[in-house]
Amino acid sequence: MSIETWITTEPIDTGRVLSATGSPDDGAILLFLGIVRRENGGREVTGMRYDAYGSMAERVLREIAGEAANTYGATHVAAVHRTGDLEIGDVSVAVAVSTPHRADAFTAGRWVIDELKRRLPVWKKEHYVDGSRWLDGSSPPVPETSP
Amino acid sequence: MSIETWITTEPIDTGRVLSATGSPDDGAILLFLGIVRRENGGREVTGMRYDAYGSMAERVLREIAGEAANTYGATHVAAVHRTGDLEIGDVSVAVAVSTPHRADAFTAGRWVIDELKRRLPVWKKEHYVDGSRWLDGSSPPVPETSP
Amino acid sequence: MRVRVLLFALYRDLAGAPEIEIEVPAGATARDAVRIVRGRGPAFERLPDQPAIAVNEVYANLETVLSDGDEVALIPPVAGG
Amino acid sequence: MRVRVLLFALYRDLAGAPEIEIEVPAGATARDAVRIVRGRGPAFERLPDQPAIAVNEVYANLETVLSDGDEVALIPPVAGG
Repeated sequence: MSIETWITTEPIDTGRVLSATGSPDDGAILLFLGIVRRENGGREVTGMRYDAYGSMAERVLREIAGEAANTYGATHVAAVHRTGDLEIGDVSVAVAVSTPHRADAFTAGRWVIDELKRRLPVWKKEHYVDGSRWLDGSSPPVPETSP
Repeated sequence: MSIETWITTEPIDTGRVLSATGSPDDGAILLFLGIVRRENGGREVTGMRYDAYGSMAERVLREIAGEAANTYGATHVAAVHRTGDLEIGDVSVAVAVSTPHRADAFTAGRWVIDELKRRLPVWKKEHYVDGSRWLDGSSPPVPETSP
Repeated sequence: MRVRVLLFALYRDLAGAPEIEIEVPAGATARDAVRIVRGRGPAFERLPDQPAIAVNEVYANLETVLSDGDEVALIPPVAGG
Repeated sequence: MRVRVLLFALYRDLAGAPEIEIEVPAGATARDAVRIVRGRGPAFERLPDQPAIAVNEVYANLETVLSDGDEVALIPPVAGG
């Protein structure tokens, strides 16, 4: 099992993400790329700024990848999130998983993306021709009782 | 919308499959690679032969890709299946889809793989140290009444 | 009229041939073509009598009426991916 | 004892500062820290009084008891991906 995760302000090297996966026991590799779209909720988007609590985001991303490996039997999990100023068409997030069985690759990949949206301390500000705003997000999973 | 599909005896160029997708309206790209595994049902696999009814497989693959685009709003669909003699770790099938919304990329990609298993006229013969056999498959979807 | 019958994978191994041309009467169905192919000797008789088929690269059922020059493929259970 | 409070995204814009060091009494909780930060002037008062928080890079609840040198982050609703 291998886990490779990082947070970066540089363009995401999707080849590196993909090549972090795959072994003779794997029957499937899945790569997911999240991309900055030109349009959101009917408004034309001109760009996007991603902010992160960098050190915590690195830690949470590593946790999510490790949980995916354990829960779905993923042999390799690679996940990277970009921060800073992105343009339309830029890759903001990339997730690659490899698994022995094919259905698991879809389940594991989807789970990583969903968890990352749920708990990665990252925020995005959308820019429009006439202004910008922080996008609504999800309340992070704060524990009920003190640790 | 664009559709790009092919059947080939050459190693699959995953970069080409991936780069067939993506436009300013897309929020997600998903790439799935099926790989020849070292083990199946507890037996060690030494190699795999894929046979196809080539001209029909080209046609069916194109149909599946078109249906995925129409049904799931995929902007781009690329799908390729390799035939001939493959080794462990070789990519046998690659599917890439891009969609405006992220959940659709997973649904569309999964659907293409499932349909391709259900109706692409392709067969595989697994080789072991002590023999080989054609793998069990699915009955293809023959229409109930004559066309 | 003549039709070309294609065999793949397991069916090709069973029959020992990748394809065979046969003569069928006017109005013959795919089922008739399969029967004629299976009558071509012991190897061909090992083919199933009700296989899935495609006519001219499209899945069809055994009652499909054939035309001269049609390509009929006997399709073993498929296993792509 | 001293704790460092980090602000991100919308909260940073509201308060006009990326972080602030505050003095808290022994036994203080994260909730106390938030109260002290919000007492630092009108800009800080625009922060929510019950934000999600992380203590030393781990999500925690507001009753978490702080130690000297802790890093407390006020976490707006997250929107990665």
